[in-house]
Amino acid sequence: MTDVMDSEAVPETSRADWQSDQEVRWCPGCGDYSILTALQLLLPDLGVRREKTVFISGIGCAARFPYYMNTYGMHSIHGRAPAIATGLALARPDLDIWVVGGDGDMLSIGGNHLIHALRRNTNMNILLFNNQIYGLTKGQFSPTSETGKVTKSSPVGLISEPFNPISVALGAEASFVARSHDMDRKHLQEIFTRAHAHPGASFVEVYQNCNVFNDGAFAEITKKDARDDMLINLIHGEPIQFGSERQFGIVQTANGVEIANVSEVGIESLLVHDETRSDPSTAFALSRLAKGPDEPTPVGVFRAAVREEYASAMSDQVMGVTEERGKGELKDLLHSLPTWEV
Amino acid sequence: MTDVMDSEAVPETSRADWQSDQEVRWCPGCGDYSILTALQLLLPDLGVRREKTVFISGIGCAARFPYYMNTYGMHSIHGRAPAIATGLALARPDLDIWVVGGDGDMLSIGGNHLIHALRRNTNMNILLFNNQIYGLTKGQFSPTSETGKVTKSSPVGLISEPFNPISVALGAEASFVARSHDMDRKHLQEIFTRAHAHPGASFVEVYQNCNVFNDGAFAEITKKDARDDMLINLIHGEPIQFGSERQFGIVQTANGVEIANVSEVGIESLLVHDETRSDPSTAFALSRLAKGPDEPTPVGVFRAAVREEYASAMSDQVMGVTEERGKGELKDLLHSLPTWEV
Amino acid sequence: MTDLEEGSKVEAVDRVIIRFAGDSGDGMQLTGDRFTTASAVHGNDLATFPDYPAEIRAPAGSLAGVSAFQVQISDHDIMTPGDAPEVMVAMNPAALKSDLHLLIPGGTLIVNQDTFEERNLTKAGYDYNPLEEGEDLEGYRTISVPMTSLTKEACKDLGVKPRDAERSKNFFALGLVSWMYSRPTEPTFEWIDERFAGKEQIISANKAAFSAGHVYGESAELGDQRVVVKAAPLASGTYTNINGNTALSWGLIAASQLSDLPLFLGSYPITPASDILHELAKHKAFGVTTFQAEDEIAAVGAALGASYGGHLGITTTSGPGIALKSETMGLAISLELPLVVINIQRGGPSTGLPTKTEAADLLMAMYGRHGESPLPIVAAQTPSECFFAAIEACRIALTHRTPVMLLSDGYLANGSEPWLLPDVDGLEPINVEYATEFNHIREDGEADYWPYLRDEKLVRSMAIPGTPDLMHRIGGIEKEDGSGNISYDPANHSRMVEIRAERIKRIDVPDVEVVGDPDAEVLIVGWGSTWGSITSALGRVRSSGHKVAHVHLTHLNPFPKNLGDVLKGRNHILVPEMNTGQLSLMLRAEYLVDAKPISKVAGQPFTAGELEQTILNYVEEKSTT
Amino acid sequence: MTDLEEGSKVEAVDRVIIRFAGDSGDGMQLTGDRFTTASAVHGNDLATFPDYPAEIRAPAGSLAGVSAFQVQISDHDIMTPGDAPEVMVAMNPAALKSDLHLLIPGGTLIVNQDTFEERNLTKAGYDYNPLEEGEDLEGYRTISVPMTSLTKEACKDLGVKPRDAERSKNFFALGLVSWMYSRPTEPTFEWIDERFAGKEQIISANKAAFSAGHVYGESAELGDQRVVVKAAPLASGTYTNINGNTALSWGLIAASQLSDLPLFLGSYPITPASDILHELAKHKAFGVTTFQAEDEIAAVGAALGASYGGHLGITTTSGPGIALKSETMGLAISLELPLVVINIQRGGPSTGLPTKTEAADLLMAMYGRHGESPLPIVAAQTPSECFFAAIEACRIALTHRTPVMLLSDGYLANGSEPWLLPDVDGLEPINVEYATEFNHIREDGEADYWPYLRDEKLVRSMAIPGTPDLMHRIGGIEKEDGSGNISYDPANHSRMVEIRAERIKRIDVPDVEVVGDPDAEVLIVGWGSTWGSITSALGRVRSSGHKVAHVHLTHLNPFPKNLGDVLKGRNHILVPEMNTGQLSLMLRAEYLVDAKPISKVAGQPFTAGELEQTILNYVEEKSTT
Ligand SMILES: Cc1ncc(C[n+]2csc(CCOP(=O)(O)OP(=O)(O)O)c2C)c(N)n1
Ligand SMILES: Cc1ncc(C[n+]2csc(CCOP(=O)(O)OP(=O)(O)O)c2C)c(N)n1
Ligand code: SF4
Ligand code: SF4
Ligand SMILES: [Mg+2]
Ligand SMILES: [Mg+2]
Repeated sequence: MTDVMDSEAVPETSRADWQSDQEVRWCPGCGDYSILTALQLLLPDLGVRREKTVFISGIGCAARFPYYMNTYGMHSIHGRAPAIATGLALARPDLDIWVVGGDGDMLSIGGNHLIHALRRNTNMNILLFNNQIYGLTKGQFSPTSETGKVTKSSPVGLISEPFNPISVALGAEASFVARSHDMDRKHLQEIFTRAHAHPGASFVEVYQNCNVFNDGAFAEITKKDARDDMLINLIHGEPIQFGSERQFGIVQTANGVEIANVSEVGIESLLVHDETRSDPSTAFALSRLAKGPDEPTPVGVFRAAVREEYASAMSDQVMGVTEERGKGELKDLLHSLPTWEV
Repeated sequence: MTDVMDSEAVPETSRADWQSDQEVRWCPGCGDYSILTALQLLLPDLGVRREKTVFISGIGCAARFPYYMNTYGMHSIHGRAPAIATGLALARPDLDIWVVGGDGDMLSIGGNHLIHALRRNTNMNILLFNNQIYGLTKGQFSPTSETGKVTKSSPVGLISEPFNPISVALGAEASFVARSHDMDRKHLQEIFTRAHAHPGASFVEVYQNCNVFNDGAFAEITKKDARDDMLINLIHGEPIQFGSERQFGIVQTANGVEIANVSEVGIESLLVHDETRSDPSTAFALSRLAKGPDEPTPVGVFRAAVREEYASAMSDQVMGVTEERGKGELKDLLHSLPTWEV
Repeated sequence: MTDLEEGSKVEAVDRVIIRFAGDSGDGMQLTGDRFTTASAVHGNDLATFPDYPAEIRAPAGSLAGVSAFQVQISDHDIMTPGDAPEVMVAMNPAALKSDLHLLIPGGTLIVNQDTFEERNLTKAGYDYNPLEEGEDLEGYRTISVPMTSLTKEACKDLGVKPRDAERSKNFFALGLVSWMYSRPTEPTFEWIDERFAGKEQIISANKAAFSAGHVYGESAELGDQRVVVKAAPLASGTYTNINGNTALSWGLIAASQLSDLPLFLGSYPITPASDILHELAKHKAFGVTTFQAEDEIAAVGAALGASYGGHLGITTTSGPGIALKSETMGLAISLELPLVVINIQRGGPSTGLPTKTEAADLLMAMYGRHGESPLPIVAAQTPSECFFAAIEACRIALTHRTPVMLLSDGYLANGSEPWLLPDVDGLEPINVEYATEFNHIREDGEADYWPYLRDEKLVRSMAIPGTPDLMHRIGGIEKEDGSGNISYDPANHSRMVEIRAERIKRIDVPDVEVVGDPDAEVLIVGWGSTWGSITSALGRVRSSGHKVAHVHLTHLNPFPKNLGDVLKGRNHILVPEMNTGQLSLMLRAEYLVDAKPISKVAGQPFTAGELEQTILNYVEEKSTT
Repeated sequence: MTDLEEGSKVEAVDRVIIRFAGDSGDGMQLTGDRFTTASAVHGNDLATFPDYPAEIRAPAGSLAGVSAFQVQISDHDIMTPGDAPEVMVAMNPAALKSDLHLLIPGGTLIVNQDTFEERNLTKAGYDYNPLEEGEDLEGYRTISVPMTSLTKEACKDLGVKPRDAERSKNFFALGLVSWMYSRPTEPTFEWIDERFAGKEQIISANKAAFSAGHVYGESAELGDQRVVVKAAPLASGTYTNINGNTALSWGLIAASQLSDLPLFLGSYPITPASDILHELAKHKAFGVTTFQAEDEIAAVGAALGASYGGHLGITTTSGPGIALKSETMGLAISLELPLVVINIQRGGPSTGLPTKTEAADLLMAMYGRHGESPLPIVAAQTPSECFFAAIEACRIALTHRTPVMLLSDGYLANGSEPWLLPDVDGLEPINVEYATEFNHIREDGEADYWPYLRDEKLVRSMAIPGTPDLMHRIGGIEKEDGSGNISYDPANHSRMVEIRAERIKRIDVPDVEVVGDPDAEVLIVGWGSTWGSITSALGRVRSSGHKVAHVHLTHLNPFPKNLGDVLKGRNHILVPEMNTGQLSLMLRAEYLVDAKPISKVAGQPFTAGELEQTILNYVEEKSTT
């Protein structure tokens, strides 16, 4: 797909250029709005073309996202967005593909496509809006809902333990794994920028408030005055520290990683964050720090490691064979088995 | 399901009692035979009843397993065994349920059911026979096939990186995770015994040779004279050491874990294996030691942590509500909304 | 009933259709529901039709956000929520814009006048105020009421914040309509107390708003609007007002009790089926296990696993979920295990119209699996009949060891009607027998268990795990009849295909009954939720002097044995369906009769009126040509 | 051709059916294949039928492990691999036991006598040696040859280990049969050189074994067995011997070239479809991308994603995979995107008979999705015609922007026949046009792009991602015709349902041709792979003096326009199908004709003989009653 326009400068755009003419239909106060705004405000700065940008989603409140973007978009079926995006990415390595879905869409029905997309490392930015509930179907528990939760489908309290989406992604070989939340536009934009820049599959978990069916699920860690103490900002190359006085830090133990008082352990014994480690073990350990969004929780980029991107490797193979053998000729193909004349 | 027989002593059985009358139809030399034998020889010692034992499988060579066991069994459809087993386990907590399948069955088409079964921690023993290939469909790559592999469906070499089944399981919150291989009956039996004893979902990866389509995939680590140097036996409570002279050991680093010379680092700095850690991070780090079965590879129990078992928690809930409210009466139910008389 | 007597100018009507329309946030479903219950308790026959959007809460005031609830109440037996409303409550401009066209000419329109200000008008796409300009309201009796301000006013001394008070405006509307139809006040007050228990402010605000509405009716000289719909002469007994999904859930619990098997539901949420999951999850005291699976495939898989273990395995979903379950249904057919698959149909294809009704999954139910894989199909016909349809589906599944498809739809699921509660002791038990003994002698003389030995109905023997000695293996590969061992033998496969077809044919299904004018030239054949509309329509067609016969199918596979005879030789068979002709196709193929579909695929049920018209047109055209 | 002349006692026959049967490890498929190619190159017409078990390699010597290959070669045009073999090679007792009943009375049986020792006999279930005792072989001409020892003997000076030498015994059999049928030696030697390149020992062993078999024929005075089947008077041109899956794969590549769109295959392995994935994976030089997905849902999803991006998106599978893909097919129908879904049918239901043939997925193709979701169906009729069927399916998908179902089956997939290679320059291009410009003017006068504006065939406009300015969103919720925006409007939904039906009806499909005796009372209607057997059978029925007409359907939806006329008024319509009557059902429903199925659901194709008999019986009964 060569495109004359590719050589031309990317036209300047504003937020409005990225807004479609469709009325946004989320509940007033839904966290989805802030994520949409963050992205629409960011895209003009990413140096990308609207016509080269595609949003693919499954079904759910979050999955309505593509309708609101003035780009190409497909609102597909529940759970299948990563699979459809994979085909598109393989066919069209020239496109910028974003996959958006909820915790039910991506981790319940779509869990398998998600982990395989991450394993293959096909170029796409996967945004999982985690509100720990099924929004669109009006309030059943999801695979990220906390144990004990009372919902329409768990009236006596949920029994099972939730997935930790970051752990799932890392267990599935994801090369880029990050977390942000809907209350901090700047942080969202930083993470989206990084996800977009990463070659391969980028996975971003966004804590998103569903004010109708699960209001305040993340308030303890995302409300302004709690953030210093409850959000652990992962910064590449720096010792991992948090707290209003940066009084807490992360140290490694035989069990994984743990919170310590900096004054007790000394800053030099803190774990220095390195996103690029080829071994995902430490990133995984960091993902286990918080059992849920009521404990100090790491946000930022857990992992950004270099792995071969699948779509380009695939097209390299196609081109490699073509170069080696020459462009296929249908006539030769038909004569490639033993033939005889009559 | 109360059963008079439960109170009676479990009758003594021999291997033959566990063998069905069906002819075993694997290729001569297939690793599946040794796993079958190991289990049939072991079961008489587990103190279980044949009629309380159920094998559920999907489709694939491995999935033929149930036919050969003189127990209850279902050979279901591709990828779905963990889902079917979950329903059976919830309905019948009195049964001993084993799920058997191949790497394609459980990690490709069935990946989602597997990770959710592990997350929920429903009581069943999941045996994944990993031969890194699709056997029954005659030799396509699987999600555990190594990068570069030439197969019928990757004639120019496989592009993607494989899953590490142990990492996937740990990322999915599995409470019991272990690995063994088809060349060591005793080890297999130890691991099966442990998996069986574990309350909750036990996940066992068994390296299994497919001598027709992927012969020798594990030979470098499983052949008798290589084992000392290539298999790292995880033993609870002991420093992790291997090598014919036990000259190598595992140490923790900021990246995860690493192999070191015991003489260089000293035995006291070796990581002491603890299966029971509630944090799966160190088990995960151990799963990353070997990129594939051509490097020193840990075998044994990576993790055996206590988590609530799903089926019993579910039936507790049912019984709890019943106790609280009294056994439901249909008539009362029909009168539970506002009624009026005519 | 005291309210009733005091009024003097009260006119009695035989029925009325009322539609409450407002923003998703306005609580119209609650209002409608409450009015329905009050009418039910009053003794009316009634039928309801909630009509709401796919969004949880689209932007306030937008057309997409309009949520409506229609109810017909009557003093006689009725089958539908009525065609066009005679009274409509429009809580905002969007509701007026989207639903006004439904109101009959001359109908009464009650609007919340406070909401007709610029922002809301614009959102609804008006560039003028229809209450003041334009011709929109011509021909209707419009009652403009400042509901918001009157509600605030009523609440002002209660210490409720004005924004919260505003939320009670639907109770104002309810109060007003309740006054108009002489509904008693107390039941609603009691209900408010119960529903909002612990939230004193809300209780008092809602009551104040309700009373204000009631008073408004009295004082605003709306006396000429006041009518009464007398109680319907229904059979005597205890009634409850029930919707289809609740009735269906209760039917499943009843089947579990009747068969003495624990109920296991494997499900994955989907509109409009989710409420069955919610309802069953509440009833653990009946030994019910509800399992919300990771997806539909796991849901049906788990239900099948539970069935295999001797439970009553059920799975509930809607169209997209059926697609995903079809491979496992095929397995259940091959295994010959009981399983009830419930499809609450909605508008398709694909995601389609998730909150709207349709009945276009019949052919998928019949043919939507690979290979020759027949299964029985049962369809519910009214909200309350969902109870019996559920029992019937479970009965067939359990006694014939087969997956059964039970079809309902969005209209039945959410629509409600008064239900004369059945005597539970009169329900027929479901006898399920599992094998406990050897049933076969091997060549070597040893006793043995064969899972595919059959009875005269071709139902196979079934031993559940845990049964001593009867260990055996089953699977989805073709198996030898009798032993159940894997078999690639051509003749065996051929026989098994025949057996699987024949064993479904041998299921006993009640004969159809021809109602109306049995010998009429024109026969209407219906199935599913169209029963109500068809019955109403035919009543009118017949009272206008035409003869028509009517049969309704509750069993779509196998067909009732007498159906062929009923159809034979009829030249005029019409089949109203909420699809493009699926039952017609089945009838044509099976009986070679020229069954003609009357199709409606608009996300809405048939109205009796449109059916009446179509049938009348047909009857008249037929007689002129 | 030199071999031919030297022989003198060579008798000429017009055709012969040979069956090679042995253990899965014996290489029977290879042997059969090789013999086929030699015959093809010799100029015979032919047809093959590989018949192998579901296990990779069941226990050596067991009945379950028998693998067979049947081929008919002839000096005239034939359509099937023949009914009953006249010559059978049985490499071990199990092969004899399982396949002997197929051999015609008086047929020639060639057995590898070395394998008839106790262990193998027991495994095959013999408690005696049929070569020496019993009556099993009565009525056949049995040639017992110690193939294993003769092969070892022939290899003994080659330095090959005896166990390895033994593996060449199939080449001994091939050599013997090649001698019997006067097949040239050189092509086989060349092929051995190529196939086993680099493995010198194997090459020399195989050649030695082949020669030993050849020589055995000469020296063992089997002269009277030697026959020749002359070249068939086929149309002149270049031929290749091809099976259905290969032809289908090549057809897909051709469609990609003809449409100038890159081919994208999303697939998940499954018997008997996997070989298409394997074949296409080899042809990257044609710009082909093959993606083995994690499951069938992802496979079809990826193909749809690629289609959306402007590629030719294809997905291949068999029955169980179709079940899983049906939700995504529904999405493709709603999105109106091109997609080719290929179903290589096998025995069902459920896992069924994975390596056996059946054609019981037609109704699933028609109706196996929720909601009203029609799609076109194309069916292949012979192995080589799979090439054209693939092009046709792609043409419809691309030019009508719709998912298309292409039906083949296990019999076509693995069976082969000589194929007169078409002139590739004569293939018609497939014109696909994507939108590049605005196509609509908004109310405010601005130009705009509407993805659901349609042409006269109701095909919608399609702009692919990357096209400047035409950004738009599509989805599976019901959409407004024209703009494509989400719409819950009842009238719009109704219209969209109609459009989706009508746009499939408007697809141009070639008229059916009535062959045989067009005016005959009895009409045979066929579809799919039954074409060969039907044609052969009808040839015989007609030559026995009866009149029959025949039409064959390659398009099952929409039906050819003239089909109704062809069927009208016929009282005797018979439909041979490898199912219980699926096309019959469609014809009955559509045309109200009394089409009667002739069913075979045994995992095996119809033989011409059984069809001939059934039709003769019918014809004769009809005339007597
Ligand atoms: C195959 C299928 N199953 C179920 C549904 C119903 N459904 C729609 S969205 C949804 C889950 C919504 O939860 P989530 O993905 O977390 O998104 P949210 O609404 O919370 O943003 C479900 C179960 C469907 N549309 N399709
Ligand atoms: C739905 C479905 N898709 C595909 C198949 C075909 N199939 C059967 S087994 C198998 C994979 C076998 O590989 P694995 O699970 O690794 O088992 P193995 O044979 O190697 O033991 C596949 C793709 C099927 N039977 N059903
Ligand atoms: S239901 Fe929750 S997630 Fe969905 S739009 Fe409303 S607030 Fe947002
Ligand atoms: S194909 Fe491989 S895995 Fe399957 S039975 Fe043969 S050796 Fe075993
Ligand atoms: Mg959610
Ligand atoms: Mg495998």
